[in-house]
This record gives sequence, C-alpha cells and structure tokens, in this order.
Amino acid sequence: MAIPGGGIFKGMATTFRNLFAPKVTRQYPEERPQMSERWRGRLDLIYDPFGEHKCEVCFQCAQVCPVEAIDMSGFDSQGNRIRYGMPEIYDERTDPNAHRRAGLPARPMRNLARWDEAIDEPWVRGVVDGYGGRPESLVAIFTAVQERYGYLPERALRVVSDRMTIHWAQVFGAAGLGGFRLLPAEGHVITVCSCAACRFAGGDALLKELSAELGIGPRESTDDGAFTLETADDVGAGALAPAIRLDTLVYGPLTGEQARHLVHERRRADVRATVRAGRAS
Amino acid sequence: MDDLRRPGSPASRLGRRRALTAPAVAGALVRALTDRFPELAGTLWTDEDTVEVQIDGARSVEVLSRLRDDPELHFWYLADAAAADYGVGEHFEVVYHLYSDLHPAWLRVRARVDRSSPHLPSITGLWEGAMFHEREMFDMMGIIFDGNRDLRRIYMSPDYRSFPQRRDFLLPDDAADSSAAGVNPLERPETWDLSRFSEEVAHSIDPILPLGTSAMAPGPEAAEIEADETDADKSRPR
Amino acid sequence: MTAVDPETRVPDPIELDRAEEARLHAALGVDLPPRPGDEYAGFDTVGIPDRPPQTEREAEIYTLDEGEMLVNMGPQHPSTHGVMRLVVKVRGEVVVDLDPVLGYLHRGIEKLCENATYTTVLTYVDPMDYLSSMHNEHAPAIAFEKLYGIRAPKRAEYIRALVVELNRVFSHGLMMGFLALDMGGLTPILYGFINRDETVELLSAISGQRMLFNFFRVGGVNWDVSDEFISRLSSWRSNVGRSIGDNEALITENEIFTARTKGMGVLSGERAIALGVSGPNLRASGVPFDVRKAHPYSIYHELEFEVITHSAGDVYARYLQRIAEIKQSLHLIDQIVDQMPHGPVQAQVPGIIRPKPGRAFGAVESPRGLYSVYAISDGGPNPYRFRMRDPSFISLQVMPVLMPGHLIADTMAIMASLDPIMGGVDK
Amino acid sequence: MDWDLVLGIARFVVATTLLLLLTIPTAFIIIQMELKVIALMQLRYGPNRVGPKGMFQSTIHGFKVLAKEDVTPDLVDRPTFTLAPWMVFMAAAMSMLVIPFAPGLVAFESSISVVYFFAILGLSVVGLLVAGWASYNKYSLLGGLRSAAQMVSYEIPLTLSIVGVVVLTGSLSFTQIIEWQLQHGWAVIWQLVGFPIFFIAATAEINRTPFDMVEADSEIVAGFATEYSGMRFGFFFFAEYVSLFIMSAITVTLFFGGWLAPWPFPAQLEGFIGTLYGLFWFFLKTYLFVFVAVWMRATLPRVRVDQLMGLAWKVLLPVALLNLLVTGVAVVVFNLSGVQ
Repeated sequence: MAIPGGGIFKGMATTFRNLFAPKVTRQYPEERPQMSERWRGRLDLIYDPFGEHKCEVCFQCAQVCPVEAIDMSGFDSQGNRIRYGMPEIYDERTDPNAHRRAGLPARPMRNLARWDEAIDEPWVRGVVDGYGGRPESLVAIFTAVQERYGYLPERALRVVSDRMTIHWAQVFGAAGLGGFRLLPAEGHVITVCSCAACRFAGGDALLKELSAELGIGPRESTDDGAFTLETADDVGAGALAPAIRLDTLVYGPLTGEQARHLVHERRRADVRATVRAGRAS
Repeated sequence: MDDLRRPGSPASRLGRRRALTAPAVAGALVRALTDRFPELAGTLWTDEDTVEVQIDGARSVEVLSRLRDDPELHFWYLADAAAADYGVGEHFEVVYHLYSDLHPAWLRVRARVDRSSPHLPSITGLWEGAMFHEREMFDMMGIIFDGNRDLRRIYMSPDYRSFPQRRDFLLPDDAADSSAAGVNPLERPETWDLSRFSEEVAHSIDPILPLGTSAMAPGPEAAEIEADETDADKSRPR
Repeated sequence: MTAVDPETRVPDPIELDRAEEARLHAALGVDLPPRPGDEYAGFDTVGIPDRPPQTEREAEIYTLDEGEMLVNMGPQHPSTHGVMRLVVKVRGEVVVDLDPVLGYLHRGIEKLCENATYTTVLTYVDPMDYLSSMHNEHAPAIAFEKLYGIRAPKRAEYIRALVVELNRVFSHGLMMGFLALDMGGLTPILYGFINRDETVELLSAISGQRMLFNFFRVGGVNWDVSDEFISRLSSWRSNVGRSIGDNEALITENEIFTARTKGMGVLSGERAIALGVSGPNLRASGVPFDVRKAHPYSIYHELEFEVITHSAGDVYARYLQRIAEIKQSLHLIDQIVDQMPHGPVQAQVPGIIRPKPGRAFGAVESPRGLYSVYAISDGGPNPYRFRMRDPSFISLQVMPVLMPGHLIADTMAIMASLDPIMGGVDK
Repeated sequence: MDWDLVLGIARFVVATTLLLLLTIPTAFIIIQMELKVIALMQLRYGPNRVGPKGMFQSTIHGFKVLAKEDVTPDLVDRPTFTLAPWMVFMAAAMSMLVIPFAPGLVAFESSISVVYFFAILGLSVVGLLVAGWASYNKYSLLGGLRSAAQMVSYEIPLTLSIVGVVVLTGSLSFTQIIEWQLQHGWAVIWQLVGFPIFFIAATAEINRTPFDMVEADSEIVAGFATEYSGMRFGFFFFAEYVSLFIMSAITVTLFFGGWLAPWPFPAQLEGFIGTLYGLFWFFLKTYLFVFVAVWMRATLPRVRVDQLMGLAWKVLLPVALLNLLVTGVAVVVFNLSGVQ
C-alpha cells in the first residue's frame, strides 16, 4: 500500500463521484418498466371489441399447465357452470391442519371414507366398459356410481380416470359439475327445491325454516351427523311447489310447520331405531 | 438405454452424445478397479461419464478408504453422498460419488443397506464433510451411521420422529384429511407398484459400452423384465 | 360441538403420527423416549435445549463453562443470509464454538420433484438456490438427458453456457456486496444490485422471467437468443465493468476492509477438501477443482480458460477469487458469443418423458460450487429418486471449524465470504 | 429583588428552551440529509415523495415514531429501561448549552466551557450502558458493553487532542478559543496532527461509521437499542443525530474558527448583521462536517471491535501525547500562547 489511508480515500472519491452520477432507480408509477416480450409473469384474459371475454373456458391452458396451477370455472354456451381443477381446493379453510397451523383447536376428521373407502373396482371398471369407455358417457357412469355408493368415492373416480385414460383432473372437474356428491352425505339428506316454481311458492322461506330448525346452512351437516341440508333445482315442480326431498321421498307442497314436523319425525324414528338396536344386542 | 439403438428414436435422429470421452479413458479406471476389487467386478457398470460399483454397506469404509488412498485410484473428493429407498421389503442404498483427477469419470459407489436394520459405518473419518450428508440421510431416510458423532436431525425439528423421504412414509396428519388428498399420489403407498423395483430390474440394466464380459452380461430374465416393465407402465396413473 | 364418543371417535392425526413414529423407532432401535409436551421442545431464553443432548457433539456445544454464554444468531438476525440460526458459544466477544441450525426454509423440494414429471422438475428446482437459478436447472437437465439418452443441440448448449455465465456474474457481484454489507458497508450491495438488475434484464429478455427463469428444458432450452440480444451484451459489459469497478474501488483496497479480511478465517486446502467445500471457496484455498474443467459438461471443453486459484484461503482470498471469476466469466461469455453456431435449440422430446430405468449423475459448477443431481428412473414419468447436492449446504460445515477464536463480528464476515444461500441450504 | 439574578434565570430558561427546540429541526435535517445523500451516493433518488423534493420524509418518520406502540418487554428492568433514552438524549441536549453559535449567541457563557462540554458528553455512555443492561437481551448487553469500552477509550485521545488547542489558545472557553483564532488563524493550521486525532476520536465517540460498533446491525442486531421501540427508540435516534451535530459544531469551534468566515472575507461583522453573518458561517461549516460524516457512512465498512480499541490505545493515544508535547514546547519556545 503506497499511502496509508489511500484505499479509504479511493472509496470516498468513488462515492463522491456517484453523488452526481445519473441515478438508476425507476420512478415506478410514472416510469413503467419495459417488460421482455417473453415475459410470462401474468395471466390476463383478453376482451374482444364488444367487451366480452375472449376466453371460451376450454380449459386448454389448465390442461397444459406444467405444474397444474390453474383452477378455473366459467359458463358454457348453455349457461351451465363448468369447472376444472381440484374439487376440494377451497376446503383448506375447514381443514383440521389449517386450524392446527393457525393455533386453533382442530376438529377431528369427519369423513374417513374419503381416502380409504374400499370400493368394488372390478364393478366400476365393468360400468366403464359397459359404456364403451366413451368420454361423453362420463355423466352416466357417475350416476351409476353414485347410485351404488351414495356419492362419488375418490378412488372410484381414479379407477374411472385410469380406465378411460382421461386425466384425473378432468374427471374430478366433471364430477364437480353438479348433481354429484363428492363426499358421503351424513344422515338424512334434506334437499330443498330451488327451481323457479318452488321458489315462487315460498321455497326460500322453507329453506330458512329448515336452516333455523337444524342450525345449519345449505350444503352443511349437523354436528351430530344426523341431517344434511342441500338445495337442488330438480326436486319438484308445479303442483308440488314448494317441495323438499328427504332422502328418497319427495314431499310437497309444504309449509314451514310441516317441514319441521318431518324433521322431528325422522329424529324420533332414529331414536327408536337406536333403542331397538340396543335391546337387540 | 435400449432405445438408443432402436432406429427412429429421438436419440438416433440427433446422434449420440458427444464422443463419449470419459469411458474411453475410464477403461484404465475399470481395469484398476477390477485388479483391486475382483469381487466387485460383477457389479461394474458404466455410463458415459460414470463408473459404478456396488458394495455391501458394511464394507463402505474399507472400500472408500482404499479408493481414496490408493495412488492409482486416488479418489480424493467426495462429490456427493445420498440415500435411496427402494421400498418396503427391499433395501436402502447409500450412493457415494467420488472424483479423482487421475480419472475423468465420476465413480459411483452404491452401498446396499438392509432396510430392517439400516446401519452403516460412518465415513466422517475419511471425509469430515460427509457429516452433513450423513445427517441429512439420517433425517430423511433414517439410516444410522455408526461412528458419526453428531447424528442429529438437520432439517426437521429435533423432536420429529419420522423419516420423510422413506417410501412408506405416511402423513396421516396431512394426507388423509387435507384438501390435497386424492390430488397427488404423494403419500399413497397403495398406488405404488413396488414390483418394479425388484432386485433384477435395478441391477440388470445392460451397459452401453463393451467393458468386459462380466460388466455387460445381460440378465437371463430379460424377457421377464420387459414384461414387468410394460405392466408397470400400464398400472401407473396417467 | 357435541361430546365425542371415545369408541367411535376418529383418532387425531397427530396421534396416528405418534403411533407410527413410535413403531418406527422401536423397529430401528433409536432411543428417543417421547416426553409429554416435547413437540414444543425448543430453545428457552438461555439457549440450551430443554431435552437431553442427542449426540456427543450436541452435548459439547450446549455445555457451558464458566464465563461462556450462548447467543442465538438468527433465525431473525439481520445478516444470516436467510432464515438460519447460528448457535454461537461466546466468551465475551470471542467465539468458542458454533452450531448451525438449519431447516427453517426446508420445503422438501426433492420429494416434490419425485412427484413431478421430468419436465416439471425443472420448475421446482428454480427457487432452490435463488441466486443461481440457471445453474439449478442445468444440472437436472444434464442428468435427465443422460437418463433419456439424448443430447441438446449445439446451439442450445452454447445458450446454456451463456446464461449460466451471466448468472455467475451477478451472483458473484452480489457476494461482494453482501460481504461488505455484513461488515457495515452500505453501498457495495446497492452497486451489486445494479449489476444484478442489468443482468436479470438481459436474462429476462431471453427467458421471460427475472428471478426464477425456468429456461432449461430436457433436451435444450426454451427459446433461442436473437442477434439483437447479442448486441445488447456489449453495452451490458461496460455497465457491469462500471459497477464491479465501483465496488472494487470501494472495498478492495480499503484499509478497514483488508484489516478485517486478511488472515481471517483461513481454510487450508486439505481441510477444505476434507470438508467437502467446493467452488470459489475451495479454489481460494489453492485447490484447482472446477467442474467445468474436471468434468467438462455442456461446451466447456471447447472454451479456453484456466482454473483460477488463490492460495491464502482467507476471507480476502475468497473475495478476490470472486472478482477474478467475474472477469473469467466475462471472458467466457465473449468466447461463447464468438463461437455460437446456428441451429435448433431444442431436441425432439415427447411431452411426457419416460426414460428407461437407470441412474444418472449430472454435476455443474454453480457460483457456490459443485452442484449435482442424482436421478433414478423407474421407467415412469417422474423420477423415482431425485437428489440434489447443494454446495452452500456442504460449505456451511466450515463454520464450526473456522470460527473458534474469532470475534462475533467475524462470524458474519466469514459466513458472507462462504456465500451460502439458504434457499439452497434448506432445499 | 435581585433583578440581575431574575434576568439571568429568565435568560437561561429561554436559552435552554430554545436549544431543546433546536434539537428537533436539527435532527430532522440531519436525518433527511443522511437519507438523501446516502441514496444519491448509492445511485438512488432517495426520498422524493413526501413534501417538495421529499423534504419532509424525516419529519414524517418522526411522527411515525411518535405514533408507534411503545413496547416494554416483560423481563426488562423497568425504571432504568425507561430512564436510559432520556439520559442519552439529555446528555446530548445539555452539551449544546455551551456551543457558541455566533458572537454573543451562547446559552451559557462560562470560562471552563470546554471542561463542562466533555464532562457532560461523557454522560451519554452511562445511558447506553444502562440501556444495554436493562434490556435483558444478549445483543443489548454486548452493545452496551461495547459502548462503554469504546467511549471510555476514545475520550482519552479526544480530550488529549483538545488539550493541544487549549494550550495553544490558553483558554478553556469556547468563545475565547474562537477569538484567539480570529487573530492567529484557524487552529487546524496549528494543529495538523491534533485535528485528525480529534476527528477520528469524535467519530468514535458519537458511534458513527466506521466506528458504529455499538449498534452494528449486522453483528449484534441493533446493540443497546434492540429492545426499544416507539418514542424511546426515537430518543436514541434523535440523540445520535444531535450529537453528530454537536460534534461537528465543536470541531468547527475548536479547529475551524467557529463563526468566523474564512479569509479573505471579513471574518466577523458587528451588530445584528454580525450575528446573522456568524450564524451563517457556523452552520455552513457545521453541516459540512455533518456531510462528511454521512459521506463516510455511505462509503466505509465497519471496524472490528478489537481493531477499534487497538487504534485508540496503540495509535491515537501515543500520537496525541506526542502532539501535546510538541505543542507545549512550541508554545513555550515561540511564545505563541494567548496567555497574557
């Protein structure tokens, strides 16, 4: 080192020179960055000149996404809601692990069946083969499976996916379309009709009455697992309105009082059955 | 590597990899290895820039120290040490990759470890730097290195008691009831086809280069393996 | 909620987990008796774990003599280069012993990759060592190409070499800044980031992203580079020269800096080899080990360069090593641009790659050293086992060896000179 | 009634209040300067959004600190923990009392103001030590101990380098030192060795880069201030910048002629204009030194703690003693002293 302190002064000179040098900061809102043409940073849906989305909800993007990150829903040309992606992705909020991570008491799992229910795989394969393995028969296959199990077990869907060589995400997406149950229902299923006629005849009030009676909202189950409340638009129509379906039987037209009575009756029947079973054993 | 020779495969369209410099010189290495370890000659296998031997886990320190100290081999640098789990009923494998400036090929030493009592002598006496490798293997696979004086968890917390990278690792906490259940065959052992990892399949991949009869002899069960593989392919979820 | 009947109650997942672990440990003969509440076993305010030591070494660290105390540096310390914890045993300000505690950033990338197809693995390895994403993709690409038995076209290999050298330049430039920052110099890191920003602008012009490039593909690269890009390189070179030059003027000869780095944290060559140190840290100790020369991958066998070494092995030598390697990388970039052939940049590979069962090892020289990937294929669409050896993970073992006898202030200087990136350390 | 006493007390109260009020804009200005100058040196723009040209950034920071929650950790020693910021800040503010800003503009005229100044300045170390001890944090403790070691060590060369000036001017009063410089030229010309020692020691004394060991953020997080938050931290922060101002002012007073204009301008004017003229030069020179401190912060890395102590005891102290000897001999031989 020639002069002691020379390095320090060299550094001081550098900073002093840079005091007057042009600055490199981009003043963001005024000065927008020039993004590379190859930039893949943001997915954006483009609009046509009439202000409509150009996206046709064809799910091609979701299918080619290498990390399966795209989960999308929309309406097809008939106005049906269609969806692609993992079915229970938004369940995370009620997931016990999410509770545990948040430091809240975690509820025990309700539906063990979801992951290890034994299913009759040859039978499912037989159903698939019976329809010739055609993709358009997926709904019919689902209907058959749901008739047998009361819902669409995940493993059955996997068998369907394997047998039909359809990507599982598509199978799940189709299963989530509506009308199919992805979890086993608990207890008695009360389905309140939500078709136009029933709602006109007071279906909404009926739903409110039942919600108040059971203490749950639509698409929920009571804590003791005795009842599940649902809505669907195919229960009754016209003369029956407003109608509900209790398990397999359709009742209507109903008042709130009558609906409550039905619920009470089922409860009593359950209690009787339990007592009888206890005596028998 | 069969399809290398099959006409019309992508590889043949593009030509083979560059002039395979390494094994040409690796011949010396293979000779040196067969001279010193005649009992391992049957397990020799070469890749374009890798020479591989298989040993029993109990011998790892002995073999590795001879590989390091022999002046003609002189594998002075431990490039990697990793473990692989071949599934329930199979075995663990601890894989050491070594480098020597005398031989332009990586030397891969595959040490076989029994799955029911996964004990292996520690090589921290040879290379201090194997410490973190061994701690990671212990943490992730539960392989116990005798003689390692700091065999602790390294990634997971000290009170954790499972071995996450084992093939039979179940995560009831997460898999069974999480939203991801059914999304990925991540922790679902019943979806794994373990038959593919049988001893024969893992060991009978025939070599690219003619190194010696012992090294390139194709397994007698080749036909079975072929059948096995296609089955396995079919049974994989698509 | 109603009371749960103990008969029909579904067991809590944690209980299942416990039972499974207990079974495993009984089978393994690991002696870890569970204690009530020890899932929360951590470190109390004094720093000593409230459980018996598990190993000899742990007992050694956490046993305090008269006048010693434990200082936890991290995981929320300002200069631990990410979330890591250094348990430092000090006597006054002199470090007696040190224990790096890792895992705060552990994401299980290896396991993730084992569930991804060969193509998508290359997206998962990006955020590992986030200052050298290109290198992170290079090693798996090499390994998978070996597994699948194809090779990338020549031009793709040149583009790969170009982008990894660009990546090396900004990574080393940032190391200069981090080293100064950990010694209290505020400005060099900003100049380092100016350099980085210019470089990632270039890389984003090639790959479309600024940080996690996702540019490599099995059998090639995603996009070709244009001639316009090549012409941008020259102006980039002058800018890089300026910011690196500014940094050098600021710190290389600075007396305070040299007094703090020369003779500090000396690592001998033999010890470095034994500890598995690689890359610039190893070469700064005088060992000429560079994967680009030792096992030429990509097109490095066609380029002219020498392995740079420094003999001192101290913090200052490691710093000079980085500067020399930046210059070497610029030199390599010149050669690559000059020799770059024309042609395709992507070999023909199917959408889902199913290599034959086999094993492959791919190693590259990342800015932090030997970064390697060991992949086992079972014939399926995703790797059966995917192992990554991260150089900064291994280099961290040096800390307990180097630190005793130094001051607390040197902890950060020595650690910064090793240049670990926690994203890579914790995988 | 003794009107002189009442007037004296009134003048003192007014002067003290004004000085305490002066600390606030001073700190804001210096913080703003630090934000902006360092940013410019790092090729950034720095604050440029709050107020015209971002001028109110530091003021807004000040209000933010006021509005923040003031956390007292559980295990701290509450009385001392609360007292420490106040002690540090008061030590800084009290030492402002004797600084002569302009002819006749000094809060407390004393014939031993130099002694008073360094005595009060030494008090701040007590505050830092107390803060480090009371915080119940290892980093704080290390910071407190470092501050004690550093400031006590550096007070010795600091004071010794001033003794040179004192011997030269024959006075312990800042005002008289300035008046001596009016006749003999700036003391820095006479104290070419003393000034660098004073400058280095003063930088260390106020914990500025490269001697900011006390709160070395990359080593011991924030040193003594680790556990402080809200306005208590604000006090430390203020005190740091006020003492930077004070040290620059004292450097100017002792070595650069205080309020005197540099030659060949008229060094000093009379009357009210003269006061303004003196204030102008005083603040100009003071802020020049503040700028140098900021500049050093932008450039230099931090010295290690043992090197820091080595510098004080092995280099600065012997050189300061030598400087004192040479000055004394020269004063006697050439009869330079201002002593009548």
